[in-house]
Amino acid sequence: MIDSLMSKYNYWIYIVLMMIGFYAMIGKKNLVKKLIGMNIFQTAIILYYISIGVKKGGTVPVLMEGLPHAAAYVNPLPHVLMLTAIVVSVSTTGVALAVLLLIYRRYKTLEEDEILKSMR
Amino acid sequence: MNAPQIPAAILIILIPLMSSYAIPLLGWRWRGAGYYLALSAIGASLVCSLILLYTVLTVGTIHYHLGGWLPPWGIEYVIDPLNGFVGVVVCCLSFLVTVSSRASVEKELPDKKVRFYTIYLLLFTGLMGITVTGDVFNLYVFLEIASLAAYALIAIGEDGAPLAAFNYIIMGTIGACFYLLGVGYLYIMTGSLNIADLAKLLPALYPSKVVLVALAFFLIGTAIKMGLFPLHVWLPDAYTFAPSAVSSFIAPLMTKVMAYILIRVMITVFEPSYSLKAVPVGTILTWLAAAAILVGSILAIAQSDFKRMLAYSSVSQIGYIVLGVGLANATGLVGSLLHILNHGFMKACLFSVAAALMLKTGGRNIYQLPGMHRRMPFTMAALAIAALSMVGVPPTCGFFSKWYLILGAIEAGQWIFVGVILLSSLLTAVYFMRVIEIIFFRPAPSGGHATGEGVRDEIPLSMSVPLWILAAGILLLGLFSEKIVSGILRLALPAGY
Amino acid sequence: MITQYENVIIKTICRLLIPFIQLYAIYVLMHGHYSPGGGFQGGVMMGASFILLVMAYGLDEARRRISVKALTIYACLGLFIYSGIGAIALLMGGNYLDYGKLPLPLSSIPKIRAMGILGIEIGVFLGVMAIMIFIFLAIASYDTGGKDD
Amino acid sequence: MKIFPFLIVLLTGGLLIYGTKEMPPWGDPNAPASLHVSPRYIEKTVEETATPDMVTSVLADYRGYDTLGETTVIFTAGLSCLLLLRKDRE
Repeated sequence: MIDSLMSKYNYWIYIVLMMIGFYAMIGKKNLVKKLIGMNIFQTAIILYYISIGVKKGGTVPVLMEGLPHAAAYVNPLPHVLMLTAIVVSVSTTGVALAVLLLIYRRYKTLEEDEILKSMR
Repeated sequence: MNAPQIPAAILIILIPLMSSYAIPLLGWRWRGAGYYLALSAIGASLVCSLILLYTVLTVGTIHYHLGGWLPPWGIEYVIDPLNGFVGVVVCCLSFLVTVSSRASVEKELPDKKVRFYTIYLLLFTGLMGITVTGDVFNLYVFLEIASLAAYALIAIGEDGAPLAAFNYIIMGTIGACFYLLGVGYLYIMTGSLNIADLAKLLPALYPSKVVLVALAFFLIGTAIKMGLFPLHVWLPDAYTFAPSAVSSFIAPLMTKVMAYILIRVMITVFEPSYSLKAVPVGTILTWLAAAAILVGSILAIAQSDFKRMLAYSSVSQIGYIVLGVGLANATGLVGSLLHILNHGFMKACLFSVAAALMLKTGGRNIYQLPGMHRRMPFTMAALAIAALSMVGVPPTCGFFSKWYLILGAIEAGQWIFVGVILLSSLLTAVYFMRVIEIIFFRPAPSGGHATGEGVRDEIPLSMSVPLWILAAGILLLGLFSEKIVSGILRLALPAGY
Repeated sequence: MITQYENVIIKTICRLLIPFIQLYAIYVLMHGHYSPGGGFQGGVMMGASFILLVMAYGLDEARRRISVKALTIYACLGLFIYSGIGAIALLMGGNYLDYGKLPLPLSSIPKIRAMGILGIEIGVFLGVMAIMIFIFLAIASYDTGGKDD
Repeated sequence: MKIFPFLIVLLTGGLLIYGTKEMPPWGDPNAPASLHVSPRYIEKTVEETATPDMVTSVLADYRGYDTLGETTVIFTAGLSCLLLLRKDRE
């Protein structure tokens, strides 16, 4: 048990972070807080992917002279995937902020229950 | 590296992609450019997809290695009968819907035409990219292109659309993140992202809990994206408030492509013997689907807004597609694939009618429609054909997909789902017959508008021709459904299924 | 809406910093083959330098320097460079994005591929730079009704 | 405390943690992710693309198509912001 905890605690931390973000996304009433939760969720997934690539004793994935072994470098593939995921996260945030501006102009508030109240 | 491969496999994405970059540039000088460029790009994609489907059916599965790198190191496009078929469906429907989009965009979004068609074309590109790819992460990237474009297009709709779009952003991002987590859980166990490679590596890992969790997250993610019953909350608002050109594009296609992802994951990435039978996913899916079918139909009866009614009917029809997957036999899967095609045509036709109503009357309340059959007789005839097909009256195509689903349910020994399908046909009949009754048989309000009832006021040709092609397609697909099933869909089933 | 601050320190520091930020952005772009970096990172830095300009000098000053029209051209140009390099490879008989088939006068295929990578990184750089500024300007100038097209 | 979202979060988190039980330990050089596809990127990057930075070579060459998609994502986002907040022309 302790063994498994010590070797995998990092995944657990990311899962806790993800769940904080997920809770904000589905539990909060303020639309900006939902957006912040979304960013936390996505960032935690990025951390999770990066930690897949880690190798003990591995260095940054830039090839050095005289060190051609795969075991000497961390796995570059998760880094590449996460560059893409970062861009996706930025883009989603941008579009969501633009939508929030439209909502704010229409309802003059960003609280979900107040918006729903003013809709009826 | 290796011999050059069929360029149609990449042109199907490349032409709409590069055209979408060109629209903002051309738009400065010629504001009508967006429509024609989008139309011609989608037309070119349609030609490519037909070439691909023909090649797949005559020669065999197409592999296209992007950048010349062999899989699993590079990204590859794999086109087999399954996604060749889905690709043709998506291209064909988007072409017809795009033709008819012009008049309603001119009316509803006159000052946003240029950027509208840019994003519109990017949405199409995203959907096609999802369809043809053979790499789970590339699929995620194109899923995000399609989703972002859909969020923006929905948000420019009428009052209430931004809030609907924001809810869709939150739900859609949860779905996409769950999909990404599923990919991560598979990647940590296999080290691969290629679908064919994953399918080869995974059977040895089936006892692992990580793979089970990955399957669960793929399932929840795609279920959110396609609006399966308990997770459908974003769907009705988004479809109702979107501009009519957008809802007639998104409603028939977006959820179908998401259903394709579900089928791809269930059938190709995992073996059906594991994903549907060994773990009780098939059972869960069928029961959720049954709930979706019934709840969607019942909620549709309660609506007085035409587009919202169609949106709830979409929730119910998604249930049919998932039901066929969950039944875990060949007939059921054929039924769901056929339903992807048929429902695409029916919903495109119905939402085009909604767009026509929005164009001519500006409202969507079904109680304001009496006497419309005198004003727009051809449009209303198309509505009647699509409605009959939704109910499942025999010569139309809607009958045949339900027929295969019923046969699949009997084959699986699940008689209760036969009952669900029949009951839901009845409920569908209730809500469509109500519309038909109001339109055709209820007398027009007397002394109302100055326009005068009974005056012919048809929609422009650019809208009515695609509408009639869709309506004719509904009838023709019914006549040729046997050929489609034996010629394409039987080949799309996985080996030993 | 961001208006101009009458603060000499901020203005002077920004005026001094911005060229260096932009130079560093181009360094990050060009040195992406040998150290962490590349088109996306460089493009974001380049975009950030413009955003810093807007924050120090206000939107009116920024409007005189960059227009949405120019940014649209940059964004589309960047993406055309990227997809165009792939399409050239397609026309030269290779697969899409197969940089080894590019018609460059270099001795070996790996070197041609490295040049292809540089080319697409420049495309990404232009696109990301333009769009970062796009998003910022669209959101920041929303209240003014976007009169700087 | 809203109990329903909290339960969903608990369930999801529990499922994720349940999944980590059989994962390879953190930083294990013999994990499948480190052995199956990625060694080629590390060992052949200079030989095949003349680029010592593997992240760049994988990003732009081996998986270059993903990066085209990524750039298209941000293009979509930029034009979406303009579509939402601006008119085509004043």
